[in-house]
Amino acid sequence: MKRFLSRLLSGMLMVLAFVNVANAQQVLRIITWKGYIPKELQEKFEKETGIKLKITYSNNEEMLAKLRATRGGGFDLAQPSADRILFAAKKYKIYQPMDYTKIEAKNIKPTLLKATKDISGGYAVPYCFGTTGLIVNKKYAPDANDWSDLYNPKYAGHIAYRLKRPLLIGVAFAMGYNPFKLYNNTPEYKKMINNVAQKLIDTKSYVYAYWNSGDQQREFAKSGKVWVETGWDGIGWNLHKENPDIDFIAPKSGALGWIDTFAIPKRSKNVEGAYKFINFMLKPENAAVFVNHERYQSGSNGVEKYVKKEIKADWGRTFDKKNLENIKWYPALPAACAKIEAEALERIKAAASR
Amino acid sequence: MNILEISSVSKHFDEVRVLEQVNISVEEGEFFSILGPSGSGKTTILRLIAGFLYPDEGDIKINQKSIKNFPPEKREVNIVFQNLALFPMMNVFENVAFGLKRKKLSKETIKKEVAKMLKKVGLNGFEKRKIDELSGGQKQRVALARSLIMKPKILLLDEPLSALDKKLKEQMMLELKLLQKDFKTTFLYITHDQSEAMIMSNRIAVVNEGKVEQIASPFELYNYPASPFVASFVGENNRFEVKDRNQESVITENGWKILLTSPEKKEILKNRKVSQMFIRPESFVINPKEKEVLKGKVKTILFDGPHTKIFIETEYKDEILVNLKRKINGLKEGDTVSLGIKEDEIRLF
Amino acid sequence: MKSDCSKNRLLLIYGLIVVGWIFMLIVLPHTGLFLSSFTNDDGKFTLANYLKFFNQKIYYKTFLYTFFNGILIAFFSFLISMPLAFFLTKNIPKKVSNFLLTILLIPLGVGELIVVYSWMVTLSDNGLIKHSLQILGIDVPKLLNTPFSMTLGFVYISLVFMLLPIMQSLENLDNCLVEAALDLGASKFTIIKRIIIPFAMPGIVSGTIMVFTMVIGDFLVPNILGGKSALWFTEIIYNNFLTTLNWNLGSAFGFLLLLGSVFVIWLLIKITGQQYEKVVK
Amino acid sequence: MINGLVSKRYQASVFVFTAFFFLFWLLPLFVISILAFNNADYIGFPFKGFTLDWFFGSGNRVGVFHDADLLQALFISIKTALLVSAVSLFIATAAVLYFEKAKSRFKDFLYYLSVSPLIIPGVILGIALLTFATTILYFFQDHSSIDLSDYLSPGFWLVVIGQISFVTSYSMLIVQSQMKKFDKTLEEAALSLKASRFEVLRYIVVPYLKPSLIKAFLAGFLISFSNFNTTVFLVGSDPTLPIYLFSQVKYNLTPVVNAISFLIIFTITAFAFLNFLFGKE
Repeated sequence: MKRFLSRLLSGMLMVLAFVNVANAQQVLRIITWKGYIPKELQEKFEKETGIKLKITYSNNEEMLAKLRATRGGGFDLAQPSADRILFAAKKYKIYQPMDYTKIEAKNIKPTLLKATKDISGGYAVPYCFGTTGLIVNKKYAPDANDWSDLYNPKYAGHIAYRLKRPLLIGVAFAMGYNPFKLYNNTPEYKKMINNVAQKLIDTKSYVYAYWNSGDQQREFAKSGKVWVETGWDGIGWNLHKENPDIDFIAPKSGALGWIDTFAIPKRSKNVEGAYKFINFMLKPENAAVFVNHERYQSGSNGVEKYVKKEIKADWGRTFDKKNLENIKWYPALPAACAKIEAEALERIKAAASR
Repeated sequence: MNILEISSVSKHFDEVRVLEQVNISVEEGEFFSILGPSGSGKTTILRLIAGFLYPDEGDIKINQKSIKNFPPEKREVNIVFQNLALFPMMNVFENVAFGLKRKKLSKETIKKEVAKMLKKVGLNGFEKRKIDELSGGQKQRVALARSLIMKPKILLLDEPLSALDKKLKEQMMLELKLLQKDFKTTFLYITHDQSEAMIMSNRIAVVNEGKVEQIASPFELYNYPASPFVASFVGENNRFEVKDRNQESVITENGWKILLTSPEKKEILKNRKVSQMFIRPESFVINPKEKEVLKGKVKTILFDGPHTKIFIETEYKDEILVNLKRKINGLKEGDTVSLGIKEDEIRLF
Repeated sequence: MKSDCSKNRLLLIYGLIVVGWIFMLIVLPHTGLFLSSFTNDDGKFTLANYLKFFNQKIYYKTFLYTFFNGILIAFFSFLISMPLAFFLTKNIPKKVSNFLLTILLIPLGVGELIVVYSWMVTLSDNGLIKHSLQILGIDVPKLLNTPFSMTLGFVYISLVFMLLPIMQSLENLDNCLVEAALDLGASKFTIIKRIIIPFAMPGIVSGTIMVFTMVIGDFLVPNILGGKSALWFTEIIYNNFLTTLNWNLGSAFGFLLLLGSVFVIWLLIKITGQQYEKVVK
Repeated sequence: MINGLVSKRYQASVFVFTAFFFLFWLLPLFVISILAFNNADYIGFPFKGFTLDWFFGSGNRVGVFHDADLLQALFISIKTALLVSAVSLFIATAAVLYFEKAKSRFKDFLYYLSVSPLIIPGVILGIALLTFATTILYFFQDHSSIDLSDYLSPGFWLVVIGQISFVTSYSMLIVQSQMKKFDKTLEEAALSLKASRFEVLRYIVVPYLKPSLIKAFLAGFLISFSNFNTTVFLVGSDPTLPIYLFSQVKYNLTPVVNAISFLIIFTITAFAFLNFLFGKE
């Protein structure tokens, strides 16, 4: 028994020792999106600086939730979308203002940097941007070109989307609203969202399935069962390479433009490391690795030099001048709107499909 | 010299009083039994001595020193439990050595002592045996060895023989008595079986409902019980409710009038209230040569080797038990017999 | 009066450990949850969180949907467990039944996530079932993300929690009782209804409680296997905590879920006339 | 066995039912195990040939053994489970001894509380612990210079603390079922042989409980290792394996998930059968 007890005890001590060893090295804990830090860049950064990266994959909502529970602790660097920063920084005080003097501004596209500063209220630096639009299989749905095709009876049973806020915003545009103008008019905004939700509930039976991940987006499109789905440009372009029938389409009423950023949580334990990492990732040659991999647009100035030719072509193919001007960039999202949307999304999810 | 003195001890659990003003003293080297039916409080007395319980009132002394507030490990007593409580995860050696190890004796001493003890109880060579590989009698001896090796001032035995079959029980009674003589240790034996107590003990305390009824030698208990309870609990007895009495006779509730002539009985009838009468089965004489006091009809005869039990329905419709030594003199069920009584063996309360 | 245990200092240590665990890790957190459910964003008292539940159709509808499914799935589990439990305890040798039981327990050890994921793959459009049927030229409707797949997943993960308590009850059933009933001319139906089911009742009730609470508190199955309309109450709680950051509303919903499940358990015990102590064990 | 009194037809039908049942039972695990070796970049069928890439690949296809994130999640899960099951076992043993000995008036009340995590939906336990920990964390941050972020904000330690809260209940029941068979006179015998209370615990009680202690440790390990519903609210930058796999399934599904599933299924199955063959119970 003595042996059993002592073995148990020593086992526990060993575990504790492991925990301590893990803490000893200098670490940078990042919460980000899957794919934003390619393995190649991670290894390069760790070798250059000796700082070990600890990466947690997440999305906008969970990022906020995690940082809220810790009051901006637990992570040293986050990558939220620009429009999700301001109210969280104000209300929950989870981010620290960005010290732009520590950023190598020459490596960032100036207009994008300014836009990000404005939208985030001075809490963030842009990393990449992209659009949400439609991924369409031209073979089956040659005419699909707007958000309204997500409830077009012609494609019933072959429609997929992610039940998240971009869907509501896109459909709102298609229905003739300008949701961003209503951001500060809560009652009107609520009315609009209710109308959008009703539309989606009425047409729920057209939906093949909801997707949750880029993978599902890809799989649905590839299977031939889904003809029209919401999607991210990078994924659409990737699919186009494999199957020319499938492509990303900027909806007639406007693709939704997002900027994903770097923001430093309030209780970051490695602020220095965070700045180092931001500057590292925005170096053109590094940013290009990411672009070549994921096909998103980088915020890095001069990245084009290193980007593969066919990738450069994507953007131009989708966004002619008209489409480009029509991109609806997300302004900072007020908290009240987020709640209204969440309730609407739950309502759509719970509705029986007729 | 008294090795153990229990004075005015009371104990209750919640609202129930299980012991009331108990006084017992045990002499050194004695084989002392506490006898009582289940629920009488005898086990409580044992647990009070062992230190698993503490008295509410009164005092317990060992060698004139109060141990009332000592925890079990500070008391110089050991217990042999009813189910023996041998440690199943240890072998015979480890069981017997357990107490010595707690005393932090050296390994060699322990080994020597245990070997000596096992030899004494006739278990040498059994050291490595597991407990569940032993027979009932062997387990019994391990339990005794395990306690005796501690050289207790008093060895407490909590009905250790109750689980054994009759043959083995009788054999173990003898062994216990011999061991006790051999070790000269004071044994305090708890039992509900009066024959065990009678056979082995020097003295017996009979307890009932938390009170001590009588403390005496087995002979005295049997022949001169101090209370109706002792009279009916120790040995077999015929009991009669007394409805009425006068100077020289008592009348039972069924109307049997029995004449009592000896001066001793007259004395009692004169000075005391009488409500019960006890007559031992062997105090009856069947078809006596002189002085018939009662008539009856034989109902059942139970032959049991050395003894014969005869159930007789008397003329007053009492059912009585009569013991005969072997000879039944041609009695048959249904016979009418006359009965005589040895008057000095009648007990009145 | 001096306690007989007063000298046992170890008992005090045990007591402190137990009370520490129960209060720090069970009682206080739930009290905190309770208080938080009556608080608004600024830390003031409010009933709004609960009112919201009763005012918004979606919330109480989802609540009822979740509870209804919990009971339904407990019932399905019971239907499968009962004959299986009887077979395992009464019809085959102990050794074989232990072997089968080992197989039954494997998914439990593997863990819910992997098990649910495995079903997702098995039922998906290019999973084993649809794929092999397609090779044979049979086209079947979508299996994954339908009420069917969700029910299947739930029954799969909760079955042993119904089976084991029933088996435990049946093990105590003396075969003589069944034989005596047969001897007295009882039909098979009567035996099942009058002897076997009543005997298994404590097991059935505790199994139902386990399955029910597991199902209504689950997140993975409706999320991964559930259909387009399978909004689970836990998902609303999850969303409130991890999406909309409305912790107070989430707390209120969590508390309602707890209250609801306690109520159902209480009702179940009352209806079946079981004793709480027996069932809990 | 009640075989003599049932008809051949009954036996046959029960046998068929059971056979189908076990086929159904193992189907998903079987499917995943096969797909773990599929030489294709997608998750499902068709089967394109055998490969070990999803285990050992390090180039285009990153296999389990080269997937640093996955290995880290696995390592964290093991670390968490070891710590949780050890601490839970310690508390559970103290609890069992306490409930065995104590004469307190609150004993029954405490006992019901201590088994309550078994019927509280895991999600509720998760949010209750999260809310409570956060409250304490904020309190210390606001009123003192003590920062308990490392322990009370979502992360490794909060997961450990949270899992202890309910794993202890399971461990307690396992240890208790053996303690119930404990002969109390063994303890008194040891006391009578001059053992101290602690020596009684060490030489008599703990050796007696050892089989159940080991069982409880293993059960605690598995429960902690596979928990999702509670952990999801408590996890921070170190996801446990189920949490990590869930995010993979949701956002980044590759056949590596099949491979790690296969490894776990294989380990558990092997362990279960070894236990069946060589274990006593």
